[in-house]
Amino acid sequence: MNSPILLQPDETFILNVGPQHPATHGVLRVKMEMNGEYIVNAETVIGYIHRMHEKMGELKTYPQFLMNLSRMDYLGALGYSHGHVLLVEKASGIVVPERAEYIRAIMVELNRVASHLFWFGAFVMDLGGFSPLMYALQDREHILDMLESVTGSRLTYCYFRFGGLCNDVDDNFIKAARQFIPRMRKSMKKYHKLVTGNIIFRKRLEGIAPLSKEMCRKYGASSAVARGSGINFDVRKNEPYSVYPEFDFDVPVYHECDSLARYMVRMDEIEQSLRIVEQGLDKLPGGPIMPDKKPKLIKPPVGDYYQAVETARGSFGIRLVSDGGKNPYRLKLRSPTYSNMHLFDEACQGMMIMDALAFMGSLDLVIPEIDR
Amino acid sequence: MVAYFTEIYTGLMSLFIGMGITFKEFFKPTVTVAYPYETLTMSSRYRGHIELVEDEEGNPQCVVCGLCEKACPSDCITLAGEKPEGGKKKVLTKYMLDFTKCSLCGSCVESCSFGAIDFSKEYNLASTKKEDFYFDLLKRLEERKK
Amino acid sequence: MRLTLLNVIVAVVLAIAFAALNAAYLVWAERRGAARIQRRPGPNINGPFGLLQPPLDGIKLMAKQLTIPGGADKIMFITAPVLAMFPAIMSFVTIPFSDSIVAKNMSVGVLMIFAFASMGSMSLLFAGWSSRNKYSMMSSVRAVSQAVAYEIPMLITAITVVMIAGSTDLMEIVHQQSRSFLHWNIFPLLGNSHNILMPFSFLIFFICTLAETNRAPFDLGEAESELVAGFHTEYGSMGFGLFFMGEYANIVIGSCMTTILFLGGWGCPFGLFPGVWWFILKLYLLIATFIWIRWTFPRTTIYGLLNLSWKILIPLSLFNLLFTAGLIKVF
Amino acid sequence: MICEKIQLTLSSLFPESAPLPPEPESAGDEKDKKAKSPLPPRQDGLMEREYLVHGYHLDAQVSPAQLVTAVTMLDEAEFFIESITGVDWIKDNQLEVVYDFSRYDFDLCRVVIRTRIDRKSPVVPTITNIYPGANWHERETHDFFGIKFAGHPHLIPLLLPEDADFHPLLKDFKA
Repeated sequence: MNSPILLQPDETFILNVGPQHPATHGVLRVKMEMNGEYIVNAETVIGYIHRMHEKMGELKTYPQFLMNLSRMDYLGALGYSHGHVLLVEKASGIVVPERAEYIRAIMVELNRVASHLFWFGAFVMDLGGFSPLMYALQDREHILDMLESVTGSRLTYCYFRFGGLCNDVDDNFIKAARQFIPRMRKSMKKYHKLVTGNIIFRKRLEGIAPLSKEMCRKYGASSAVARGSGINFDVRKNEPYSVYPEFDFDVPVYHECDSLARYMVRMDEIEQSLRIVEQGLDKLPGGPIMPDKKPKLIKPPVGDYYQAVETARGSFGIRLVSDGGKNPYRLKLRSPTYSNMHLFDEACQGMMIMDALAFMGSLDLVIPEIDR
Repeated sequence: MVAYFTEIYTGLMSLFIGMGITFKEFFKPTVTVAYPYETLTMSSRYRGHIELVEDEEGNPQCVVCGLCEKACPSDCITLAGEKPEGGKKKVLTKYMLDFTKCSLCGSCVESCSFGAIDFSKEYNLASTKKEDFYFDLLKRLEERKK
Repeated sequence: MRLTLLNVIVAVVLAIAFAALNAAYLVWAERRGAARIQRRPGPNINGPFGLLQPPLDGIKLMAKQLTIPGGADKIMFITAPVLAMFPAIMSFVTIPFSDSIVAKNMSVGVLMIFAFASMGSMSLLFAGWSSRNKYSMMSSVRAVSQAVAYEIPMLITAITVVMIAGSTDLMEIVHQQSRSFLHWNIFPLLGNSHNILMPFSFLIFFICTLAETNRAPFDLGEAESELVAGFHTEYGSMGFGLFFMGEYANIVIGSCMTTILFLGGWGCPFGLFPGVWWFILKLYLLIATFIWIRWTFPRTTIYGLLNLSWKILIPLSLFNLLFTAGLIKVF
Repeated sequence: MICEKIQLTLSSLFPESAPLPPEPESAGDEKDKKAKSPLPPRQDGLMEREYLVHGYHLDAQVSPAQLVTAVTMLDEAEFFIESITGVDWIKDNQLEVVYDFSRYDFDLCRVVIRTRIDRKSPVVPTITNIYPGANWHERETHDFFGIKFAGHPHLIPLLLPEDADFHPLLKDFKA
């Protein structure tokens, strides 16, 4: 497939993949210069769902911006909120009760499983298999039910507060989560049998779209894109935050650099997230979920703050430039898929279109998160 | 040559395993809910649009402090009140919720220290008209009383 | 049976009715089956078990406007859906459902059906080329290379069966297998050949049928996640409807052929209740497998598909052909 | 380890000045005073930051001319690019471009490179030839702040519409 083909520049044509195309999962557009089935050049055009969250961050007060973060990435919303609250707490010196941090970690990990499950289904659907999506959604639905029972919403949560949480978890949630973990593990076995082992699936991914370590570094790739290329990088381990140092979990790393490696990383991550949830439920301390002392008005001191967290899609960074006022002076959201997607233009050159779209699926794109 | 046949064999087997799984799934009961013929009850923390809470006498508990209005990130809430003659407390005269802009973040409910607003459990909100989503919560409260 | 004009008309009308009814209700079956596999109910609102869904869909499609994209080749664009349906219906004419139920048995039945089957890819080529859409064009190019690649192993396997039966007459092929179900061509030990490789032949033929009918996992022509809808992207209304019906009619033809060539046609195991229902039963079991496969597997790639054909199916079927020829010579 | 090393390398960019003392952290009571008398714009130089407070280790402000050298140093030390963004310091009449770098290994070191330019003619050299991944980040910064990246291969609006001639994150932007 990757055989060198004679490229005749005068015989190419432009194929417009998107903004409405089944494989682009939203409004992403890729202008592909094609030679037959082969891609000669690709230019990704983004910004179709750009909402200028950063300006909103400047115009709103700190608490008012809380709910915007979950609108960035609608599949793994809690991870982004986590970064935001951690940053503001760090900047303004709010101490979070331990229980709140544990609950946050549990929620974020459950949300990560939900996000990966959706990605798994959508990815297999990109490859033409429809049923795994439905199975994945069934499992995801359990997570959403649990999250809804705690946070009140199913997708765009507004759950974390500066200093803690808005709701405590109840016994029902803990019971449901404990029941969920073995069920999910059983489902994972099913997925591995149905999809991972499948020869058609493997043939489509093995050796496709190799990304070198160097390329990942030059583009700032993170999450499974980096870890599938043999880079042991997970913000939860490299730059421990919240209560993650308390948990015993592994970072799956694959060295094959291909689409299958990226797939395997995410599938293994589901298991690791389940482990974190399990330990979190075991260790969950009692106590309050909001600190006793909390400033009435959040006004971080003058300065420049940065916080990175590992969301379902990779290393999410958030930078706050504060002038001491009640609005941020500047709020920069570094979205992980923005960097991961950027790889696509260079990496897909010389690929066939169906491999390129499978590769695009393996990047785990959420377009609103790229465009912000 | 051996590798060639092993690959064919393992490949075929993997296909049969996959078909076995879907075969088993075929006989399992369905998991979906046939909305709108059946509906689920919303969880107790479900966040619908906000609704005024009444006290024992059926009057809104709101004291017209305007904190919810300030807390709202999207300026959905407009409220007004006036002091009746001889009364001590302000009485709510108008409470409008522009649900077209609301993102159900719950800032208003949290900001209220009097427990005067709460989330409704309503989710069947569909309309072809934008005007249907400008809620007059005071009117809704009175309708509920009847 | 004497060939009269009336006979032909009745046969064609019946064939069209059979094809259309099958197409309509196979869509229903496919949707219900897929839904069951995915643990959904599927279409269940219109009529009992949603059985009114296909006619209502048909009415909807017919009520729609047939649009022709600007700059499209009009003649080809209109011919293509007709071409998709026509060979399938023509093939029904010569398929023997039982001893007596056959419109016109021909001594070259196998050849005729394969000749019509290869016309199917013409319609895809026409549709893709005339639509003036890059996705459609890529899809039609894929469809043709796929058809070329899969007709070879399919024909070789069919020739193996023809060699065993010693005839290209479909009736004759079934009669050869009719003694007991151990004489079916799929089972090696009794029968004419004693060929232990016949189950593999059956598998090869089945895979080729999947590929020939553009069914998942070989639905590269359609490839909805890559080429939007492939060759019928630009078709709406009954143009799309005909492609849809053509696809299912082709599935029926393919399953009929598999039944006749390998599963003993209307032959029944142990002489139980002989009759046309055995043919129907085998036919629909095969179609169910088609549906089952579609909702289980992801799609192959175009090179994976060609590799499978040229590197695995063609060598194996050629080997089987030679092996069978040797066996026939020996016994 | 790597932090000290890269600090040493980066400090070679500022031969004349000793490393700046860390900025005095503003305590609560000082805050009001500060708001009234704004600090003068920060001078170029290398600063060590308290990681637990700020979330990064090294903070180097370089002149636009030194930018490519500084980024090359980081590239050679195998840093990956995290993001590029801008800050509009309208009071100082300056725009700041902020480059975030981090590492893949466990030798944690986050480096921030900043450069300040005049608001009237905001031009900085591109780093796309060192980090191809900077392409989109620079385009985005150009969208939002109107900062021109000299030598950028394809500096057209990325997130904003193709014909956008406004820069929404400038403080004097009115929608």
